[in-house]
Amino acid sequence: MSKIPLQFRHNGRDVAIFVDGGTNLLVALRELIGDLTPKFGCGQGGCGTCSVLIDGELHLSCLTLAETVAGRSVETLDGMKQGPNLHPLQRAFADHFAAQCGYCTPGMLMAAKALLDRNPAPSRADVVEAISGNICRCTGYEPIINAILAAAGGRASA
Amino acid sequence: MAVTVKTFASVGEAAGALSSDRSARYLGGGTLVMRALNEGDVSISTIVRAQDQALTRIDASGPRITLGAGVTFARVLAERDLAFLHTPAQSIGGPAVRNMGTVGGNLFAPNPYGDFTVALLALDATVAVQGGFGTRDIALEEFLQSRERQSGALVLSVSCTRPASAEAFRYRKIARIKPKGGSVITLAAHLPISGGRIAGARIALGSMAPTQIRARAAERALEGRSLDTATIAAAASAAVEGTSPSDNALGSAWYRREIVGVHLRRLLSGQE
Amino acid sequence: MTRHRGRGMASINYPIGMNLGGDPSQALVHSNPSGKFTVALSSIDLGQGMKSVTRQICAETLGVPVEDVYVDTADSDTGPHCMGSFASRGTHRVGNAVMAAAREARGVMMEAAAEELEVNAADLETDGRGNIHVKGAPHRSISTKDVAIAAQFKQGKTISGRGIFLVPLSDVDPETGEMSPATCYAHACLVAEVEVDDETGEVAMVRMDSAYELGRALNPRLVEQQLVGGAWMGVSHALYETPEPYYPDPAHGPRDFVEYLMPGPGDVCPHDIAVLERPAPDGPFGAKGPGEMCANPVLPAVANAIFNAVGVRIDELPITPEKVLRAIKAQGGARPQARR
Amino acid sequence: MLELRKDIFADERDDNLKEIGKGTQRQDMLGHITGTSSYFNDHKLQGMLHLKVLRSTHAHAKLRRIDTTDAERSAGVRRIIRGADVPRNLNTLLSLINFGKDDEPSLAVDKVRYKGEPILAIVADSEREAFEAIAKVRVDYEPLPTVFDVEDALKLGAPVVNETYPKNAFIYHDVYDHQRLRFGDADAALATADHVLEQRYQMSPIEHAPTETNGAIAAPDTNGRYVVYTSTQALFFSVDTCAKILDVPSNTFHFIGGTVGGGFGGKVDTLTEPLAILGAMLTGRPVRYVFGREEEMQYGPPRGAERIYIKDGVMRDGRIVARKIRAYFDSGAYTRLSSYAAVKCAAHLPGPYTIPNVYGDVYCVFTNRTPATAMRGFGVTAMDFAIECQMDKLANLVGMDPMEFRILNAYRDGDMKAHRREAKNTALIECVQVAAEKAKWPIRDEFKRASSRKDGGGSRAVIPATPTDSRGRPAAPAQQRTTYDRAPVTATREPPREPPPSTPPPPPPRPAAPSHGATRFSSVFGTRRR
Repeated sequence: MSKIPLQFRHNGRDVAIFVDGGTNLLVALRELIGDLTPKFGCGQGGCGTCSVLIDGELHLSCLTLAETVAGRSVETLDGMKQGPNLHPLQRAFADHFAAQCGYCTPGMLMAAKALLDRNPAPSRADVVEAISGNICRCTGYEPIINAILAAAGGRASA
Repeated sequence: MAVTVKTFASVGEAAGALSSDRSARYLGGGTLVMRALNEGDVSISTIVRAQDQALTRIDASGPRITLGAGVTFARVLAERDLAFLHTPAQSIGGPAVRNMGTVGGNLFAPNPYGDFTVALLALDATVAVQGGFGTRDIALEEFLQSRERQSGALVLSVSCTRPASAEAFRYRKIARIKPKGGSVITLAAHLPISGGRIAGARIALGSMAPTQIRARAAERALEGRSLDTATIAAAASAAVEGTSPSDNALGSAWYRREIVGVHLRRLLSGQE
Repeated sequence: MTRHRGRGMASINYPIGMNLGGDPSQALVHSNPSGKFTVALSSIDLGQGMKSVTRQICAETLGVPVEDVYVDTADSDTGPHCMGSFASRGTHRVGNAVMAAAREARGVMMEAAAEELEVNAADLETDGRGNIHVKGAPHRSISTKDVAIAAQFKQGKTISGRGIFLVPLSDVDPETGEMSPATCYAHACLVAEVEVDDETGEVAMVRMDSAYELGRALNPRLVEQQLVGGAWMGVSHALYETPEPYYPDPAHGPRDFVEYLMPGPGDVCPHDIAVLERPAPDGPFGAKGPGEMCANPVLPAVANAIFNAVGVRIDELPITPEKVLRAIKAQGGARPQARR
Repeated sequence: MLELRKDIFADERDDNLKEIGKGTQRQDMLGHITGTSSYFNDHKLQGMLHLKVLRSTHAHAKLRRIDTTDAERSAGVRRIIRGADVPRNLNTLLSLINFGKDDEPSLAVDKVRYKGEPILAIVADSEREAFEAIAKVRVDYEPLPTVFDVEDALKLGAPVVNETYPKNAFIYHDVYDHQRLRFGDADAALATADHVLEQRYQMSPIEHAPTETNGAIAAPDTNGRYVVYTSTQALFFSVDTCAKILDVPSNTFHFIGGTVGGGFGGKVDTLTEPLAILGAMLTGRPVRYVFGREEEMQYGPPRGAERIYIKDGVMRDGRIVARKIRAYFDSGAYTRLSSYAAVKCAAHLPGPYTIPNVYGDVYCVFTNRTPATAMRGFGVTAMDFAIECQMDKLANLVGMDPMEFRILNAYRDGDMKAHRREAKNTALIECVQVAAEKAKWPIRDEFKRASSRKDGGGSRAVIPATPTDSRGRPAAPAQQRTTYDRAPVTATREPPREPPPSTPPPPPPRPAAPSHGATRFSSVFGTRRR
């Protein structure tokens, strides 16, 4: 069987890999690029742990056929830090203790980023809607909602 | 054996590839086909894609609007001329699913999915299907009844009526989980008013039968009447007629029968 | 009117740890030559904060800043034996083991410091900021770093410690059930307010108020994480969750997160929590363990609130809209009880 | 919002601490928010193979024939693992602490006992190829009658789920098919109570639903060892369980747990490690075995369902004088941890209240469903639901405020608990008082003044006369004396068809050398301590 060549931008850097037919973007990122920040949670589109931004839009990498991102820009949590500095969302998640096991955190942060990139001053309802595709089993969501609201308000503190 | 991906420039070629290979599935937004692959569905060994511009076209100019099968829910939400479809589009998935899931794919989504299709059914939708020998339009209701046999066909677009006013079209998805959850039942009502009377009422229900269905008895109770309390009550009590809901993880058949009238009454009378 | 509000409460206690095989855990603590400490555990952090809470216990016991301690977990080659992360045993059992190990390491550290300062170790104390000084004479001081260097390169001492915590197994009397199942108990009381739709049976959470007693809140932020998330899980257990919706009929089991129901971010209600601290005599700094019990009072409090709202008793979990609706219909309609 | 009530029990605490009591940032937070925390699956190993299991489509069936001819020829298949390939294909988790009999195979051999039970495993170059090969295995099932209801399972003539326990109930102390609690004379007290209320409660199974599914990666390491990255919640439980099942010394393994993506009790059962390691042993390559979400939800162990009957006697003034409880834990097809849940549950009776007469029978019952395991609140959550719903009903029955009713009956320091230990360090009353205050729920002054530290003990400290059961009892050996020192190498490779003979008296506690690599967690088991 032949592998399919695939080039795209990964967190601002051009990457080129070869994928098998049917490979999803999550597998391509984790196993071929080595970016382990998106996580496998269900493979069904139900948990959001594999969330990434494709051309700035929130997508589920497990349901994305890898070759459909050819020539496009893929952002993951691995690209969220600005150099050595944490993104305001990351700081707010820390300040609000918005992570316990940490497994949903990469997806939550990407969903939050997708929201704030478009809507820098969201309401609580907007935040709730923005993370509605992401499952968290530990926190009860409240600290996550508060962290995103705080990051938007520029006051990344408790 | 790995999966083969076949990408075509035109829908015609894609349709040909689909109809000639029983193990081929058309890849829309990925929420159905990629999930099946992830879960080990080995009956799929070919993925067919088409990059035809026609699939992502939106024509919202006339009294009937047309959505390319590849139009995502996020695009529906971004289109001001499609405001009447915003509530149903918003009820699908979370933001990521709305960025991926398509109008065409929703036609194939089994219970407890397929909510957008409920809205389309109430709006007298037709489905344009590309077969081996060209395109044909099928009424959505007919399409749904033969859905199992449509997997070799390629949906090009869906057309539906634009309601005359915001009041004339109502939609509600009853879910246990907020703001995003699977449908317990889904309701859509198109109530065109002519001279103060309802003319051409369409009530569509999701999760009340193996596929989305029309509630014809409720439609009859509304037809030719004004939307007053008595009419609404009559429609609500007729809502369950002709339905055949099942038990599933989200609710039982009994429960669905019990609440469909309550929710139809609330929908028609504008209650929360 | 179709929606009714009601309040209900429940109070509970919860045993800390388990009575199986003595429920032991071990810990090793050692310093590098810079006076920075490592805690080696095989215990697992699955989000509850094991690494963080044992780090604070170790720092407090050693008398060094928390930044000078790092906890390494979950390695069977480097971490000594631990029964595992369950039964609300982590803070209590592992915490005690870490405390014992840190105490032993502190003993060596103080001896080494005493040798450097030419005083009796019993006359020394730590300032918690990385220094050891003579009691009452802060200027006669040495940093833990200098102590560690001296211990390693001059005195030939290992600043390290071993700790184990074991509650000897209590046998169970087959006839009476006499046993010592646990050495300490956490407590809680929770009030739930709900709104019940009497036409659909849907229950919405309005708010929760609670008091949890857990010995000592070693880290209040971690405690808050457990209690907020745990109460959410309690709501989830009460109203939503089941892998067998028609139990004992096994049909229609959920296969994904759409079919397996858990409250979403839009279902969250305000929750006001008070934490009480009655130290357990055998807990590390009196701590018990908040992890497991936090969901437990929510389930009955919600059920009791539903009764208060519409007068029906649902004795089967989860309390689905269907069960509520069937009960209301059987009763001939909602019967709101006296408002609380 | 969280408020620390430092004013309560202040005299029992020394709050002069430096690090304890601070809201210090989590040690793992930076890793979590940057996505660098390492989970078991965050290890990319050269040449890694993928393992998938074939699961039973029947809840109870004999396996007549398993045909793997086509699967063996399927592309990318490296190895098919059958029950006969598992060195010791029978285990029970708590055998490591001498509790219960081995009753569960890693791969079913002659019979499946629940839908989803693993029958064989396929190791292939890719997940897709493993799935394709699994689809080519032909299994000939002979369906057997099933039982799904705990009380039906205990009836005479019910289908035998698990031949190790032919009456479908775990055996306690080698004597009883339930764990019992006896304190005072509940029947006599019920006869004199002003009101008697008997109710039935049912808790559904609950899935842990961690966002990370169960899984493990096993890889050959240097020196003949295997490194195992795992999602386990109990590292040495998993190490020693694998050493036992694979019949090798425990130091064959280097288990690395890292961070776990949520557990809640669902990652205690060592479900994936033994097969992943065996796959690595048989292929010489790294092998990954990760549950899919549907597998996790349906075939990963849940918190077991419980059915509870409570019969209470209460006086008009609100004092509860008797509580009689019968509870059934639905263990599913195998024991896993439900056996201990029943013991923990019995010790929890009658809840945090001082009731002079308590009677409890707690059963661990086998049915044809996914085996249950521990979950947050293990053995207690459902009982608390039942007891606290019952308390609300009793308060209603005697016309008392439920808060005041709790305070009236709450256990206090010095009281005798039903498991015959003195209550100490209690704080239920204070929790009720503070919750009432927070919720602005009015309670009367005398209840506001009550204290866990006052008015306990005395007559409440007495162990009441407790009638023995009428039926004569055989001399019960101390609990769980069935020895875990497994008979040397006459390893049972499949579940016994007949119940094993009754266990001989315990051998000396410390044999010269263990016959296998697993550590006995409890060589002191059986030491009686009061």
